[in-house]
Amino acid sequence: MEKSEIKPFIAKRVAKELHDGDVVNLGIGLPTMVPDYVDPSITITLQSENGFIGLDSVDESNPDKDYIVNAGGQPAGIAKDGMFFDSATSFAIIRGGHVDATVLGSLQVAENGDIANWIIPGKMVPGMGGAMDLVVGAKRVIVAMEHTQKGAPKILKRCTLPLTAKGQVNLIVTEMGVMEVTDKGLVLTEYNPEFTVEQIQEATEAKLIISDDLKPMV
Amino acid sequence: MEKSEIKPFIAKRVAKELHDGDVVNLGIGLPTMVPDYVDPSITITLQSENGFIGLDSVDESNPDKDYIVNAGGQPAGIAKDGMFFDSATSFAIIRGGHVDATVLGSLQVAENGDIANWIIPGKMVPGMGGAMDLVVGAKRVIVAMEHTQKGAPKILKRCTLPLTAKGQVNLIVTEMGVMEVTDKGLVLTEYNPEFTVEQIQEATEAKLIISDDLKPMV
Amino acid sequence: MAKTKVISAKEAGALVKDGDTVLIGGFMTNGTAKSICNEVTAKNLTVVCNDAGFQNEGTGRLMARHQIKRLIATHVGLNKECAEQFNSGEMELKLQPQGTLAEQIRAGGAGLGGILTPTGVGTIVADSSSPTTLEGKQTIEVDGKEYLLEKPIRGNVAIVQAYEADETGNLRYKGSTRNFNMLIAAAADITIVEVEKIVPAGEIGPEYVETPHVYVDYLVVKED
Amino acid sequence: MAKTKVISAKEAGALVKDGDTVLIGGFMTNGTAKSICNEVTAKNLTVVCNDAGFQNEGTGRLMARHQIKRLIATHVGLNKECAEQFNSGEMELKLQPQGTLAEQIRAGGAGLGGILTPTGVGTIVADSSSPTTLEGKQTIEVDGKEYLLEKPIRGNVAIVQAYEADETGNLRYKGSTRNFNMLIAAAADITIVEVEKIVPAGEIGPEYVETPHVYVDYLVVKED
Repeated sequence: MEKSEIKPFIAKRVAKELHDGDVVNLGIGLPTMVPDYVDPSITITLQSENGFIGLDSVDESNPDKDYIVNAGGQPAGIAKDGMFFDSATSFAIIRGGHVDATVLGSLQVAENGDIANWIIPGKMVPGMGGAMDLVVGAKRVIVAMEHTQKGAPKILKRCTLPLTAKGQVNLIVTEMGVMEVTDKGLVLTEYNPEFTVEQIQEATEAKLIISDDLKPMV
Repeated sequence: MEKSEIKPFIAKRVAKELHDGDVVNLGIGLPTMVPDYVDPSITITLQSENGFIGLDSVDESNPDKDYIVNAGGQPAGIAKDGMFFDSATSFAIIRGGHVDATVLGSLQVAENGDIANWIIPGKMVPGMGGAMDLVVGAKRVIVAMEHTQKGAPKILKRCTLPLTAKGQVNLIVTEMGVMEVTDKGLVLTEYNPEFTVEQIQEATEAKLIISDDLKPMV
Repeated sequence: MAKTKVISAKEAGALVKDGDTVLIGGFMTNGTAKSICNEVTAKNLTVVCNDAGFQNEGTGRLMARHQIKRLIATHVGLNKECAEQFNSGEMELKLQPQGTLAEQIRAGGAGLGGILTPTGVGTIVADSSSPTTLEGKQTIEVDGKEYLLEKPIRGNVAIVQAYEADETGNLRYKGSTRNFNMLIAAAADITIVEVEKIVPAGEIGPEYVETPHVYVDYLVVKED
Repeated sequence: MAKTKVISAKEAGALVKDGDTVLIGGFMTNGTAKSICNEVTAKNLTVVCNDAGFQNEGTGRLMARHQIKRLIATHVGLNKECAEQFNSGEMELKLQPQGTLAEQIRAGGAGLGGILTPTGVGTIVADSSSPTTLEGKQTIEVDGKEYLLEKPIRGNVAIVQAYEADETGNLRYKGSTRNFNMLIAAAADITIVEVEKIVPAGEIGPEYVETPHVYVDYLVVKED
């Protein structure tokens, strides 16, 4: 797979995890590509943790457009059935389980669902922003990321970087496959036919349980 | 003093405790008479704990008047600079110290500032409503009540009824006098000239400290 | 835009099942969704509400029909049936300070594990031996001051009244009817809202919505 | 109706004193009252803000002038000066999850003794040995689940941005600028609000006010 194809491929697969009516919060980077691939017959609502539901692209005709930014601080728009609110209300929605899914990238994920995606010791400390609340609060946490970091596994037995949260990840989607976090460990449910199951296991530190119902990613 | 004069007399004296710009919450009964006696040159704002600031009398011209009740469940109105809100916001305002004074009646008050005004054991249990939050949260708690209950003292060394809150009362105004709760005990700062200091002490179980600056109530 | 399902008061009432915990909005029936309350037929309910309403009205209707096995409220003095059912042992009654109950429901909707409040310290509300005291409280000291740890409250069903909804379920309220309605809307598995009217999607507008559609599962148009 | 005093940005800035804790609204400067921030001259400040703004902008302006001795924030990655001042030991930095910080400020304004959150359990946020972890947290178990007890946060001064105020100090906001502004308005001894315009008393109206005048001490008309 060409490097440039990897992110769209992952985003396209993640899009299938979303259902009609879902409220979804997307992390920066790859996750923001997901809406482009959502089945046009379903409606999802995007939450922007800095203060609204109904995240949309900038509406140049809105006289108040300069008052709206997304959670990355960039200009944004709001759907007409959206709602603005303060940060306590925003995280009440998130922590209270009213967000059906959050899709985010990660530095590391462990087979027990631990996630580490906010800090690399010794480097600049950017802060966790809303990430810790999102992974604890969202009903479903979907990690969308490249399978390895320059060949080094990111899907581990245990995270070595400081955690964002313990045991919160539900699904991992990479360019190699789809893995569910279960009580028994990581279950590979889909694989990219460009790779063999052996190659996927080799790129993964955690032991993969191969689903009886293993399917190719489409 | 005629029985019918007692409540207006107390309400009139309490009114002098309120300052321009004060946010005030009034209990049911006697306290609701206080605004009638407030100096017309000052503005006070009344909070209604069921959900608004700017409690006013019913405005018959307001098409939405049927949606507004006061904290006693009775029809009410709102000042044009008022604001409606939910019960969590209402008690955030109260508990957070944004109410300058609450004026309320009581069954008993003790010299240490304890107050018991919501339950008589063996009788019907009405519930404390917002009273416990009000006496804990308001910056100043003013008890406005008749000095005795059919001759039996209500101002005690220690309350015998179940408490509404511990140590929260700041001032007691009765038809006999004005008493401040201090670290040293109850200080009589003003007396009704219809009574002698001895008569006031006799009607009070708690030991009164007589202020060096004792004045007649006016 | 996804539209929220509109159902009848009768269908709404049937969503409440025997043994459920039901959160009911309103303050002395100001803002209580009576159309829906009147249609609830389930029994052995735990009801959480500011007050017991009036006799046979609002929460009082459920009480008159002996559907409540446990009531959590702040004030019940205007419905004498409440004292009767409590005194006879038919119904449990737990009394909480109004600000505490509001925060507990907010915490339930916000995914908090509880809140610390100074309200009620040193009173019967902190005394687990009283039959009207909610179970399982702890007293916690923070920086030398005592607080009660009050736990979150959630319901199986929330019965909300609002003034209007848009088709997607965004809500606005009128007057003092916001009270517990805005809080319970977020704190139940199923949130049903009685409204006076339903307007086109987006008509309320992002700057003016008070309860977001993500909290709302069903709409009922108020029946007279 | 009592009118709220209108002052200049310079007068507002002078209300902040050396050593104060200052709550500043805004999210990456969206909704930050820059006119006021620019006029603050006090030093040794503890600043509580969602983020460090951009270099020399918003909270970043105070940082560029070395006025901050301690910053409590959720994200500081867009202002490289923050890392420099933290790494050199000039400035303390405490990082809190965004939802936790929001609840702490809300608790400060609401008179709560703290809140219990599941966020941060098992992470560096719960580890008091980390230099970026806020001091004095407890881990509390309620019904078998672990929570962090996060304490209330209040300030000496809150610097708020709103869209408009009426003369009595009632506020409305626009777009995503509500963020921390609505929370800090309630949580300081002195609340100063920068607005674009001041309208006659009562013009916003009781159904539409978002922050009540009882929280607001001073108004400043935004300066360009």
